[in-house]
Amino acid sequence: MAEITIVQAVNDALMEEMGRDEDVVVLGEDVGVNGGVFRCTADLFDTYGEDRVIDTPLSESGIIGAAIGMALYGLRPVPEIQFSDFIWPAFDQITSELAKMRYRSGGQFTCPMVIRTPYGGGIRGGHYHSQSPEVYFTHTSGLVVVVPSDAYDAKGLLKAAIRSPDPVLFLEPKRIYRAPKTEVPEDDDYIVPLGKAAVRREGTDFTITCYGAMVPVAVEACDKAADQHGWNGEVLDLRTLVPLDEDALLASVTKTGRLVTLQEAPKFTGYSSELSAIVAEKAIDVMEAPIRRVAGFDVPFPFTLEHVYMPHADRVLRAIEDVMTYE
Amino acid sequence: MAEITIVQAVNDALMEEMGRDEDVVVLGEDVGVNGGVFRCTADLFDTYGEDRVIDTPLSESGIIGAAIGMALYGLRPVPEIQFSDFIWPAFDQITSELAKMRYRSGGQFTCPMVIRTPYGGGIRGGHYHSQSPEVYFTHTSGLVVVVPSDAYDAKGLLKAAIRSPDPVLFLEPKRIYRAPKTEVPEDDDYIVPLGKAAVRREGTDFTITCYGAMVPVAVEACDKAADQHGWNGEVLDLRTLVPLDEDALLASVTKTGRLVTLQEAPKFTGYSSELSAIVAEKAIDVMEAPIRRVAGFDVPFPFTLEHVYMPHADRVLRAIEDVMTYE
Amino acid sequence: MTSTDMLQIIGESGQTVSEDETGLPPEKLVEMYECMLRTRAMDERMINLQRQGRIGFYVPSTGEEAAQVGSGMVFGADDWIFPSYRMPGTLLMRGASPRAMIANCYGNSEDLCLGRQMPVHYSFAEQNVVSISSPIGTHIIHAVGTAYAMRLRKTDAVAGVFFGDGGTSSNDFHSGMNFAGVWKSPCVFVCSNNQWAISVPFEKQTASESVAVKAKAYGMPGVRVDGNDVLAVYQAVSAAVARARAGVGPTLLELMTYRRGPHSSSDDPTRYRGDQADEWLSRDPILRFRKFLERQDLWSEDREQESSTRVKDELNAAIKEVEKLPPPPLDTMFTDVYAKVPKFLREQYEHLIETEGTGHEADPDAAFPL
Amino acid sequence: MTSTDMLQIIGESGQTVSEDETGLPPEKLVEMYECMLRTRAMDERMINLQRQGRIGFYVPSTGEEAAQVGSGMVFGADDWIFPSYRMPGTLLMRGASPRAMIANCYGNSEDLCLGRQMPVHYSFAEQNVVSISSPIGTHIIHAVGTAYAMRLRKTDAVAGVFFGDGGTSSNDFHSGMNFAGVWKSPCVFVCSNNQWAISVPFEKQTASESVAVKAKAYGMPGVRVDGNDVLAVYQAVSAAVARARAGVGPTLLELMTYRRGPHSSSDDPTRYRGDQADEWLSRDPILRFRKFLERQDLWSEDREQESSTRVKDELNAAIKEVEKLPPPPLDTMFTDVYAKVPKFLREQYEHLIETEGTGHEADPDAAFPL
Ligand SMILES: Cc1ncc(C[n+]2csc(CCOP(=O)(O)OP(=O)(O)O)c2C)c(N)n1
Ligand SMILES: Cc1ncc(C[n+]2csc(CCOP(=O)(O)OP(=O)(O)O)c2C)c(N)n1
Ligand SMILES: [Mg+2]
Ligand SMILES: [Mg+2]
Repeated sequence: MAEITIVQAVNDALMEEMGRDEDVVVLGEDVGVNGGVFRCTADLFDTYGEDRVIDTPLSESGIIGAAIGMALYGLRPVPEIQFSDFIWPAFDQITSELAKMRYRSGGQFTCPMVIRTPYGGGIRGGHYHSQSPEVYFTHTSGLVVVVPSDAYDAKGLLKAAIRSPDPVLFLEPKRIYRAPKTEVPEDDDYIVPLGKAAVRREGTDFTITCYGAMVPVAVEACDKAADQHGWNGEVLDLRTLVPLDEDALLASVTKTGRLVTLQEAPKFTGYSSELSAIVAEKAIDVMEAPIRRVAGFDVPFPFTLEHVYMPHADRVLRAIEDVMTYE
Repeated sequence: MAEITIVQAVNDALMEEMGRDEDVVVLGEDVGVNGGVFRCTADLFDTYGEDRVIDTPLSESGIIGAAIGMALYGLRPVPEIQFSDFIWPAFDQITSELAKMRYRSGGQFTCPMVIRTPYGGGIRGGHYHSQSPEVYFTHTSGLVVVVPSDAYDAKGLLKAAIRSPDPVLFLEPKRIYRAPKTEVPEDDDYIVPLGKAAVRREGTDFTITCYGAMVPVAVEACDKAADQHGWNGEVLDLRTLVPLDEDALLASVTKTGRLVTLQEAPKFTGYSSELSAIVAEKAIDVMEAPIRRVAGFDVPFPFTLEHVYMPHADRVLRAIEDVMTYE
Repeated sequence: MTSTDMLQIIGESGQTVSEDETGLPPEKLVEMYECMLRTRAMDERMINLQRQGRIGFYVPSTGEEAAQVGSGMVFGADDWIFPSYRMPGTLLMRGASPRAMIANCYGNSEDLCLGRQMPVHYSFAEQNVVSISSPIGTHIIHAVGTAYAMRLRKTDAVAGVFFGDGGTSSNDFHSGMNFAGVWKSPCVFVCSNNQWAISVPFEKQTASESVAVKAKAYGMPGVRVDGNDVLAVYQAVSAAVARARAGVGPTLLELMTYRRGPHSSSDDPTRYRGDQADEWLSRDPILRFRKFLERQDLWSEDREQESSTRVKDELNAAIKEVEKLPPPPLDTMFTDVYAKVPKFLREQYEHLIETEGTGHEADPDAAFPL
Repeated sequence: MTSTDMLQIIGESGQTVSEDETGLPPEKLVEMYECMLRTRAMDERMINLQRQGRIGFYVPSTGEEAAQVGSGMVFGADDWIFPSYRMPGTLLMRGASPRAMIANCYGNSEDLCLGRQMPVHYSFAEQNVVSISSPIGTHIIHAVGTAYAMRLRKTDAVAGVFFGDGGTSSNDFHSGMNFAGVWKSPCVFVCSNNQWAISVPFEKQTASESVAVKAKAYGMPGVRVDGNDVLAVYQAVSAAVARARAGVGPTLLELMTYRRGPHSSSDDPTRYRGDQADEWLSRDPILRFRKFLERQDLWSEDREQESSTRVKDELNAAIKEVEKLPPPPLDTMFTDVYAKVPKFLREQYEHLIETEGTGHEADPDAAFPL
C-alpha cells in the first residue's frame, strides 16, 4: 500500500488506464506540456506523447465536443475542464449531445468518456474558482456523476469511470487535492464500483449524507457530537451522485431516524434536496425529527468571506443538535 | 375585460411595455419581421422599428451576451430564446455573467432583463422542443424565475418582470400558449407581483403544488378526486419559482397535512424536490402521509411516447389516492 | 480568385462553362440524377403526408438537391458523415433506405431511433451517418474529434460535416473550425448557404463577404461553389476530401443555393419574404442537370417519365408498409439512457406499468413545433 | 498590407521608423510614460506582496505596458471599457486609483467589489470600467451590446473591449465579432497577443496566420500593431476609435507583445517554456519609449529617478493604509444578490448570526488557485 494524495491518485489512474488501453486520450487546457494546473496530468505528455495528451485551444465547448467526436469513433477520451466553474461553455455539448447520444440514436451511437474537473471552495478562489455544480448534471438524464473524497476512491472510481460505457462527470474536490493522504493498493486493477455509497463512520443515532470535500467535515462534526454529547452518528459518503445508492440512504435513516444532509453548493434546489425528497416519499414514517440541510448560502460564492460561506464542522454540529434534541 | 390566449397576453405585455418605456428592446432569432415562431412578438417590428426589435444572428450566447451589454448601459432588453432547449449555448452568459453582475461588482453594475422562452412538452417536439429546464436556473443565485399558467398571469407577470431591477427568466408554457383563453383587465398597468403563489382551487384534504402547463392538470386531477372520492384538494400555483412563496406552501400543507408535487421536468433533483425538502425541514410534524412526487421520468424527453411521459390527471389522481389513503 | 468567386461547371442551360474534371462515368451521372429525383419526390411526398396529418413534421429541401447529392457521392464507405437535417439526398446517396427514413418520420417501431426524436432527425450507423440533433452547430466540432480519432488510429478516413449559413454563427462552428485548423484534421466543412435561417437573411447573419472567407480565420482554404450545380459540388468536395485524405488539412466549402420552400412544415415564409424564390426557380438544380444530361444523350423525356414513376411507386409502397407498423414498445422509453437500465429507471418503468398498464393512447390533436 | 504586416512607429533604439501621426503633445507623452512606470512598479510591488502572503493572488503584466497605456489614453470619459484581468495600466490611465486597486487585491471593506471576487477582478463604474470576471471571452459580446445601446441612445460614445490571444478561441469572441459586424457597432476589439494562454503557445491556439486576419470572417478591418510600441498602439487605437465614433463600424486590433512573467502568481512557466522571454527583454516597451523620449529631450536619468521613487512611495503609502482596513461586513455576503435582499436570504443571514455570531476568523493557510 502506498500513501498518496488525491492528485497523485488521479494521475496514477490516468497513467495506468492509458497504459492499459491505447484508446484512452487526455485533452484540455494546459494538460500536456504543463501537466495540468493542479498537476493531475503530470508526466502523461512525456509518457504517451502529444497525440494522446492534447493541449487544446481555449474552448470548453470545443474540448467536450471534440471528445464526443473521438468517443463516437471508439476512443475513450478523458477531457479535463480546468475548473468546473468554466464548464458552462460546454454545457450545451454535455446536456444536448453527450447525455442524449445513446438514447436519441436508438443505441446506434455512444460516446463514453470521463469529464474530469476540480470543483468546490476552500481555496480562496472567489466566484469562478470555487463553485459546486453537481446538481446541474444530476438532473441531466444520461450522465453518471461521481465525487470521490479520498485518494483510494479517487483512483478506484476514476478507473471504473474510464471503463464505464456511460459518460461520467468526475468532480474532484480540489480543497482536499493534497491532503490528507490515504492508502491505495499497489494492484493496478483495483476498482471502486460506481453507484455504491460508503459508510465512513458507523452509528445509530443520526445519519449525515455528504460527498467530496464535505466528507472530512461530516466526520469531524460526528466526532464532536460523540465527544460533546455522546451521540453516535453515521456518515454516509455517497461517492456516486447518479446513480444514487438509494438503498444505502434508506437503510441508514431507517436505522437512525434522523438525517442531516451536507453539501457546499447553494441550498436551494441543491442535490441534497433530493435526498430529503426521497426520504419524505419513502421513509417519512421512520423519521423522528425534521431533516436538516447544511449547505452553502444562496449567494454567488464569495471571496473574502469564503470561510463564513463554507460549511464547517461546528455548523454541522449545530444541525446535529437540532435533529437530536427535536421532540 | 378581454378574453385572450397566453400568446396574445405576452404580445400585449411587450407592446405596452415598449410603448411605456423606450429603453425596452426585444431581440432574438426570428422575433422581428417574422414576429416570432410562436407569434409572441408579432407586430412589434412594425410598431417600434428594427432598432428596437432586433433579428439577431443564430447565437444564443450572443443574444444574451449582447442583452447584458445593453442592460449595463441602461436599456431594458427582453431577449427571446426560441425554445428553452436552445438556451444552453447561453448558459455561461446567464450563470457566470448575468446572475452575478450585481454581486461581483459590489452593486456598481446591474443588468436587469427578462429572458423569455417557451418551455415544456405536449406539442410532439421530441428531445429538443419539449424540455423543462427550470431547476438549472432556480439553483443559480441571482436570477428570478417565473412561470405563468394563464393569460392573466402571463401578462401581469411579464410586465412586472420587465419592470423588475433583477434579471428574470420567464418560462412560457407553450403547450397552453393558445388555450384556454382567460380574462385579462383592459387596464394597461395591472401587474401580477413576483414572488406570490396563487391558490387555484381551495381545499382542506390535500395540497398539490404545480406551475405552468401542469396547473390545469392539477386542477383536473383535483376535480376527479372530488368527483370520485369526495376529497377536497387545494391547488397551489407557484407562479414564481424564485423567490418561492414559502409561506403559501407551508400554510397550505399545514392546513391539509398531505402533499403531492407536480412537475413535468424529470424527477431526480428537480424543482419539486426542494418543496419536499422544505416541508421535511420545516413542517414534517404536520405531515400525515409521505410526500408524493409526480414528475417526468428520468430519461431524455421522448417523441412518440410523449403522451406516456407527460404527467396527466389520472397519474396525479393515483398519487392523490396514495397520500389520501395512507395510514 | 476572390472570396466571392464561385466554382461552376454546368451553366443554366446545361452547357459546360468550365472544365469538368470530375471524370464521372455516364452511369454515375445518371445515378446522381436519379438520386436528385428521389430526393425531390420524397420531399413532395413527405410534405404531403404532413399536410394530411399523417406525420407531424417535415423539413423540405427542394432546390438544394445538387448540394446534397453532389457531396453525398464523394465520401467513401469508411468516411463519416455528420449531417444537418436538410439533406436527405446525401443520406440516400450513401445508401440509407427511404423506408428507414420514412419510419423515422413516423417514429414507429422500425425507426432505428425508436421514435425518440422528431422526424428527420436520422441516425444510420451502418452508413456512418451520425445521429442528427436539433441544436444548430453542435455537430461541427464532433466531426473534428472523429477526424482526430481517424488519424490517431492511422486510417485514411475523412469526416464530412454539413451545416447551414445560420450554423456559421454558432459556437461550435468557431470551435470546430479552430480545432480543425490547429490539428490539420482530415475534415471537410460543407456549408449549404441557402441564404436563410428561418426568417433571417444572410446579410443579418454575418457581415463577412462570404462564408468561404471565414476559412482564413482558421488557417484553412475556403472555396465558394455553385451549390445548384451538382458537378461543381462533386468536384469541389472531391478536391477537399482528397486534400483531407492526404493529410494536408481541412477545407471549408460554401455551396451557394437557395431554400425555395418554407423552413419547415411549421413555417410560413410569406410572413417574411417576397418572391425571390422565383429567381431561383430558374436555377433549379434538377432541371439544369437534366439539360446537361440530355445534351450528352444520357437522359430523355421517356427516361424521366419512367424514372419518376418508379421513384414515386417505391415511395408509396414504402409508406404503405411503414404506416402499418406499431409504435415502439413502452419499455423503450427507459432503455438506452444508460448502457444498462439502472435500478431507479427500472423502478420507474415498473411503477408505470403497475399503475397505468400498457395501454397508452396518443393524443391525435397534439401540435408540432418548428 | 498583408495580415502579418505590423504597424510600428518607434524602433528598438527609440528612433522613429514610420511617421508619427499621433499628434500627442510632450506632456501627454510624459504622462503616458509615467503611467507605464507606475504600472510596472505596481506589478513588482503586488507580486511581492503575494510572495509574502499578504495578498493571495496576482496577475503580472510586465512587458505589456505599452499595449495597456497606449490604448488606455485613447478612450474618452463617456466611452466604456471592458477590460481583461491583465491590464492595470489601462485602468490607471483612465483614472482608477492605485489605492482602490490595492483594496480590491486585499478584498477588504474599501474594495468597491466588497471582497466578493478574487484579486485583480476590478470594477470601476465611475470610470466606465466594467466588472472583470474570470471566464475568458464572455465580456467581448457585452461590449457589443453596450455599443448597440450607445447608438440607440444617439450618443457618439464607443465601447472598447480587451482580451488575449487565448480569448480568440472563446465562444463569445465569435458571437461578439459577428454581432458587431452585422450591427456595425461602435466598438473596438483589442487583442493583446502575448503569445501564451497559460502554457499554450499561439500556434496551438489557432492556425490562422494572425489574429488580425480573423476580422475578415466578420466583415471588419483587422490591424496588426507592435504592441510594445506605445505610439503605434495609440495611433492604431485612435484610428479605430475614430472610425467607430464616426459610425463606420468596428475594428479588430492585434497588439503583438509578450507575456514575460508567469501567467499568474500560481504559475511556474519553467515547466513549459524556455527563455524566449530574453529575446523580448530587449524589446521592453518602457525602455524603448524612454529612449524615444530621451532623444527628444523629454526625459532624463534624473527624471527617471525622481519619478520611480515617487511612484513607489505612493504605492507603499497606499498599501500601508489599505492593509489596516477591516474585511467587508458579514451582511455583504447576502446583499446585491438581488436589488433588495429577499426574505429567504434575510432568513439565511439571520440564522447565521443567531447560531454562529459575527466573529468569523479567516483560515490563514487557505491556498490560491490560478
Ligand atoms: C441552438 C439553436 N438555436 C435555434 C434553433 C432553432 N432553429 C432551427 S433551424 C434554425 C435556422 C437554421 O438556419 P441554417 O443554419 O441556415 O440552416 P437551414 O435551415 O437554412 O438549412 C433555427 C434558428 C436551433 N435549432 N438550435
Ligand atoms: C472559460 C475559461 N476557461 C479557462 C480559464 C482558465 N484560464 C484563465 S486565463 C487562461 C489563459 C488566457 O489566455 P489569454 O486569453 O491569451 O490571456 P493572457 O492570460 O495571455 O493575458 C485560462 C485558460 C478561464 N479563466 N475561463
Ligand atoms: Mg440557411
Ligand atoms: Mg495570451
